[in-house]
Amino acid sequence: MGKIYERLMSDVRLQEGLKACINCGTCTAVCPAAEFYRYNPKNIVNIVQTQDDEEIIKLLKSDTIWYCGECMSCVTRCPRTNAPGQVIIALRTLSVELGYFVESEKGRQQYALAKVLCGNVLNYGYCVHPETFKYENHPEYGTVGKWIEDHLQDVYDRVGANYGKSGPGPLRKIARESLDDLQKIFDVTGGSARVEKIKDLSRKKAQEMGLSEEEYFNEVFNETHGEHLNQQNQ
Amino acid sequence: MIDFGYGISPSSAINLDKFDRTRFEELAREEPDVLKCMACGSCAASCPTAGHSDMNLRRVILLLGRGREDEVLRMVSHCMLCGKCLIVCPRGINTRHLILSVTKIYQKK
Amino acid sequence: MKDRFISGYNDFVLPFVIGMSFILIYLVIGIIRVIIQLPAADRKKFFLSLINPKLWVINLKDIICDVLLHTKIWKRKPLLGYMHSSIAFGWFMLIVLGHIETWLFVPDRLSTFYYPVFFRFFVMETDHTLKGSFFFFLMDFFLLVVLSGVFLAMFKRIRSMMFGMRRTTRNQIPDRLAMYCLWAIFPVRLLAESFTAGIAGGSFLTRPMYWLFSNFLTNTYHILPTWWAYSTLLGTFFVLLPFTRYMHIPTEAFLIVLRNAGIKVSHPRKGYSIAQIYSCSNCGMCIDACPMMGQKKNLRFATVYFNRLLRRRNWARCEESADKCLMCGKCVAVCPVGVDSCNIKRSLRGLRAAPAPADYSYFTSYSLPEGVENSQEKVLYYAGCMTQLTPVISKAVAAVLDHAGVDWSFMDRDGGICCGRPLILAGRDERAQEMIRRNTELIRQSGATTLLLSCPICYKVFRENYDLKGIRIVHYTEYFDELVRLGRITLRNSGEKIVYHDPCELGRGCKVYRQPRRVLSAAGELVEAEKHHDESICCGGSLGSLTLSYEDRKDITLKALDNLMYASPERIVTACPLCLKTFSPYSPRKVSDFAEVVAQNMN
Amino acid sequence: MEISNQQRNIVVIGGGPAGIEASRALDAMGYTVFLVERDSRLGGHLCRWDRLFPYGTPAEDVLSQLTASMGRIKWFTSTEVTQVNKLERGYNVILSNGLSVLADALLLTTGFTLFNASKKEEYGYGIYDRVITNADLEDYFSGIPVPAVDNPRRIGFVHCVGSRDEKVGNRYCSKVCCATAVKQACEIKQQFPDAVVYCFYMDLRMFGRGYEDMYLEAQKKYGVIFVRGRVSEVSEDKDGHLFVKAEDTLSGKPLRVTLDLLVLMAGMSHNRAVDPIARTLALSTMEDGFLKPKDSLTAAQASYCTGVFYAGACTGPKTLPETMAEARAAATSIHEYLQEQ
Amino acid sequence: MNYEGKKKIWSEFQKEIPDDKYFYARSCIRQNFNPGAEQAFLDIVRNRFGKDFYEDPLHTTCGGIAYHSDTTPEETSMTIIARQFSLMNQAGYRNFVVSCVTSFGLHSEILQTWEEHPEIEEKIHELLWKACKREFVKPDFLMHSSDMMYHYRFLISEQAKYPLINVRTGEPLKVVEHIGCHYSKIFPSKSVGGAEYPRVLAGLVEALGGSVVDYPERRHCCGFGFRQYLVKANRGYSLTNTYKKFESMEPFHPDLIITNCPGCNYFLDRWQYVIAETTGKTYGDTPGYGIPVLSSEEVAALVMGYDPWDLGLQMHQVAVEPLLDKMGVQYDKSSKYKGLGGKDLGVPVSPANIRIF
Repeated sequence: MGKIYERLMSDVRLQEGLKACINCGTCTAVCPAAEFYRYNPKNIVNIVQTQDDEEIIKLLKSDTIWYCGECMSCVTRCPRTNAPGQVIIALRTLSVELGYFVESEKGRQQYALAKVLCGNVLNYGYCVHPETFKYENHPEYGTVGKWIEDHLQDVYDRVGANYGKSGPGPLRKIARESLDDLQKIFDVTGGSARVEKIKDLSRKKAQEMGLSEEEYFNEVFNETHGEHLNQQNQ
Repeated sequence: MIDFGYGISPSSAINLDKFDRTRFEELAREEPDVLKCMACGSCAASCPTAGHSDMNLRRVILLLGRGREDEVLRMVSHCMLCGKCLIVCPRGINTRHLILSVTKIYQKK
Repeated sequence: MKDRFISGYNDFVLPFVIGMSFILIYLVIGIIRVIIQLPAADRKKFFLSLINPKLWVINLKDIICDVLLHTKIWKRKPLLGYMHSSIAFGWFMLIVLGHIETWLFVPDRLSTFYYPVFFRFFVMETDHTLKGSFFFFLMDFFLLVVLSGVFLAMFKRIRSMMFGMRRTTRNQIPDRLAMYCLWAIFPVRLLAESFTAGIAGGSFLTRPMYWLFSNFLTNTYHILPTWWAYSTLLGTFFVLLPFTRYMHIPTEAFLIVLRNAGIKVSHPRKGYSIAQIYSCSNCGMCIDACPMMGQKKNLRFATVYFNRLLRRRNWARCEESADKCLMCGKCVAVCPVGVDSCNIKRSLRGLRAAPAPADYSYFTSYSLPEGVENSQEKVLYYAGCMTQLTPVISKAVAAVLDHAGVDWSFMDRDGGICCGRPLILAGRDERAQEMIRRNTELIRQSGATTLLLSCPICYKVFRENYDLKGIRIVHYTEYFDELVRLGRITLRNSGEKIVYHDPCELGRGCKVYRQPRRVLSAAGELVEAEKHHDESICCGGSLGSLTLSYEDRKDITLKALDNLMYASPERIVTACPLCLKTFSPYSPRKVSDFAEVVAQNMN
Repeated sequence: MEISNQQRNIVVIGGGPAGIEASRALDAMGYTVFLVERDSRLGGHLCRWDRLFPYGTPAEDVLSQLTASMGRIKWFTSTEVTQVNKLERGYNVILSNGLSVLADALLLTTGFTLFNASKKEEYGYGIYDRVITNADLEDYFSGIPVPAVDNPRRIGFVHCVGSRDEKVGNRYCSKVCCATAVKQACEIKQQFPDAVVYCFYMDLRMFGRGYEDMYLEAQKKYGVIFVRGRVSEVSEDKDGHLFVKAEDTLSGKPLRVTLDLLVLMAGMSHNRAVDPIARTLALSTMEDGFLKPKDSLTAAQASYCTGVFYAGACTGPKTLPETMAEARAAATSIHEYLQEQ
Repeated sequence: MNYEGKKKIWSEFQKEIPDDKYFYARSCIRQNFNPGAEQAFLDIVRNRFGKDFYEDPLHTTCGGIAYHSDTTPEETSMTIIARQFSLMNQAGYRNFVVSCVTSFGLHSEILQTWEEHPEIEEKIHELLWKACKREFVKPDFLMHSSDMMYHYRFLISEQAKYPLINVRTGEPLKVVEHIGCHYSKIFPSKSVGGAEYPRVLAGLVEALGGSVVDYPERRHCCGFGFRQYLVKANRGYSLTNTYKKFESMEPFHPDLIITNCPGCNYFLDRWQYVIAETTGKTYGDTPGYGIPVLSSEEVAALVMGYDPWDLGLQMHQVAVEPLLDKMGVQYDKSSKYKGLGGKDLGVPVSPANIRIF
């Protein structure tokens, strides 16, 4: 049993999410990712189960762990009450903590995610906000989305949202007090440290790749290079 | 048509409904041993190409039985017909003839 | 002795003349076709052989031994040998003597080719001379010889076991007709000559018959009909010949010439193979020889029937038969004619094989284990796939080599590329070339001077299909024998009763019989199996067969083990990893590898 | 004073194969045996089974052989145990037919109940019409019409339904389902030779003599297709066919197939009917509800309660031969116990 | 299909739903894309049913999306949620209702974790105190807004103006229900009806006169997948999973898709647009139209006679008009894209393959 494995096992999500797996495949059978990506939750659990650090590190540095959508469909069906989805969360956490996430294309996307999502939470009090959710990056927002974006205040006013104003209601402006609370919570719970870590390591990786921060963001957000789809062959 | 920068990906799932069993049945007539496999993996474990190519007889038999013939011919093209699998198979499957029959039957389109 | 008729002709010769002409034309066309079908290189070899006097001598010797005297059958089964040679040689002598008589007494009739055959009808005895009596005697003698053969042949149809044959060939209708003709020819000739003995004279056989008959038959009424009958039988026989097993009588000589010219099988139904399959006498010796014949259902796969199917171009059944064959080579070894059926079957497999794409690009990822290339070692040991499954062998080989202080290295310690023989056995010679190429590269790269092999399957292909000039290729049985003789290892005799099993590819395949026995007799008390050397029985595990089922193989294994247990040995020793693996689960005695025995008994 | 065996009363609760066989053995030893069966017929689960693996013996034959000579056994069907009281020596057993027996020993042969397959909601038993259980299929084989079996062309068998499943509280293997599935797969192929039959298994536990041969025959002769993967989800398409999702774990790929009939191999659950008796007598049970023998290796027939004995599947999943052997072993244990009294 | 069988299963997955007095937490996604739904929810429960649902302006996201995108530690979300509980305590409520299914899942998971690992809860108490000088008590009940719609389903149907019945045929509308994965797949026992045959939306639909269609991929995820949608490079995953669902439901010709999850609602709606614009295919039974995707709140509001455009149904990309027509809803076509007081905001560009009105 290796050190990495031990560290992984200290995660409560892993303790709860991984009792001995019997390889029955009920998780993979319904996994939305397994049908399209080169991904098989059963195999992930199996690798963790080997307790082989070398294999686990390989996993932490790979694209594989980043394919899961955390829908937790696997959790319902496991006859051993395992939760492969939780195992993935623990692996991803460790991959970030150990700085391995920058080694894989999909792992590097954490930069964009951390920047946008944590930025939103700390600036607007919510994970999604019209100020940062742009048609430009979300063409599927559709022609209606584009129309909403073009008439933001009017559309929100029409449907009774409290956009940008104080008091209760959808899209209200979150009071400074609450935002400060969120910032302090981020600071004391390790959220800020996590985000900083992701940003730091990503900056380094960006330098290594000869990209500016913005280029790096665009790169990880938009581009696909490796072969990720599990078409016919594996 | 708009290019969104992403699209619908093909499914990798084995869909047995779309599996036309004609050729597999022909194979089973030619070499009935194909039905006897219990997927123990002895063949793949002893194969001299293991680690050098993706030939895996257990997988060949399995995929044929699942209608995934496309992968099979490539795998079988690596076979040297050395017969180690024949010796180790606990079910006594005539592996060499099976492989030859696979090439014979699945070759013709 | 002088002509009885001025014309020197009678209508009764017509059937003979027609038959003889037919068969001669048929043969000439056949021979020309075969020669045309030969690949250019082989054709050249054939013509070159015709101007090589040394080969003439060999051809002549082989033809006399094989075609006339059937020495091969004599060696194995004397009674059967006598049967064959009495008919063949006797008949041959009758023809020769007939010609000599003609040449001596009526030389101007020599150009009439039927004359010597019906000599007794066309001449009358004018005076008794010693020379005449001598020929009368010889003629009667050889007629008697032939008749004795014919009677044996008839008897063989009823009681084949007496001739050492458990099974004989099932005859086809033309075969049977020709056989009845053949059976009848000589008794009828005897009758004809006996009836004519009053005029043409006779000796100890024909003359008493003449007297006997003349007591109750009017000979003169019977002379012509019996000669008619004789001629008709001969003519019929010749016309039937191409469609029967008896075709081997004229073809075999041609085959011998081709074989001695160094020609090999390249196509199952063209050129050389035609000569081979027409030379098959359907004698059925291969039936008993075949290890598959333990099961009645396999009878139809006997080589003799394969040849027959091939003559008839029944591809589907030919293919089935060819795929089933173990390629143990025993049928070839026992074949009186020496039909190389294994190679015909192999080439048929190749011909009928589906064109399969081969991708061996991954071969480049195989390399020599570290240190092999740069070491000073001169002996390179290639264990091969099967030995990888029987590590006891490679370990023992290593122990022996180390003990003898041999400077050696292990080529496929971490696994390697197949030697290519299994593919060749399956008729996929071209695919095997890639293996041969890469292995050759690796062997050359190692700088070895000797390539040591423990698997006879590999050994055969390395000897026959690899171009490794400058590198000695040696099987460990030979190599260890050499080590013992050079005193580099000494063995103590454990006194254990050991039987040695000749692996097909090593024994019949490479003719290595002596060396393993010599070493083993130094390590224990060597006994022989009931059938051994080139009559040894395949273990059943052969890679030669493509379709033989696991159950059928087991049947063969048990039979082979029975054979090995003949002298109640304490241990069975083989020198092939596949035999070892095949025997072990079913053997009543411990089965060991040759190297193991050597390693155990080293001082 | 010596008490004759005949003066000793033994109450056997549960008239399945274990109960019958043990009663016969005890009767042969001369004891007075009261065999109580809740159902209207002796035989337990055998009554509902058509043929038995591995040789396809008709269950009816086994049953008639078992019940051929019941000797002096006093047996009651459609009768339940209403009350059991522990006395200073022995037990007072009151039956629903009004009979009260003073028993020197009690033998529980209460067996198992078939797992309620509708608890595995994702398989849709009781919801999707074409999903049936192994027991339903046995009914069909015995000639009882089962509407779901309507000339099916594609048939699936799901092993381990309610077994090896912590979600339903049954961690154990039910032992008989693999062999039953393979048996039924062959049988249904005999009825519908053109049908394609799939077995979805996790491990094929063909441990008994003849079972592996049955497996080989299923593959070779009947062409049954074995897919190593637990069925994860069953749903119904527009035409009422079943859409099944599993992973083909050996190829590591998700697998989808549409079937006309899905047979769930319901495993064994503990028989809840024995719970009140277990409570009254303070018998130990295991976490899955089966009765806990005193020692699973050396005293498998004994309970923690003096004079109470177990045989058969009341202590956990058993095959029929195991049950029969246990029944005879229990008779011997009871005999030993009574001789020591 | 055997309805009785389903009923039996539903009876095993019933949860206690308090009738009144809730602390309401908004959803990141819903307030962005369908703010009208949240407003309608509050309006219905407060003004139509007279219930006490309190919204504290100080409450925030739970951070669920950031957490499930693996950008924040679990402690961060735990502490944020603890702060929400603290706000709830402060306002004097004991029942917590969330608008978001991801939130519902995360709250349930955190409550469960605290139950099994009290030391973690203890730690969160400390962290919250350290960060905000706040204390908290866990809620007595945690609900999702769809639970409330289910709970009030008969109240809704009592006030139904346009039940889920096709006015032209008199037949019940065929409704596909889509349950957010995190509603019941993690803890089936915390849902109404369990994970396999969830009752929460089916019950609502039935009460409102509709009929639920069960199709093979009913239980499949919409494909949000957090990072799989949020990062553009991964979005094919998200699209493909929705596509799979639509292909599977197509033969059933549904009139409406009802969801309880804000994310699913958005994706099932928008991906129809993308599928149409990349493949030309639409799934609605009126050619050129998609299948309208509405949340339980929107369906309830629509049935109760709320104006579709006040409700914000124009914010959906898939046109709802065919559904409105089937239901017989009276609506003003021209005001669909108008602002307050009829302000002209123009109209969205009409896509090539799927109609928006």
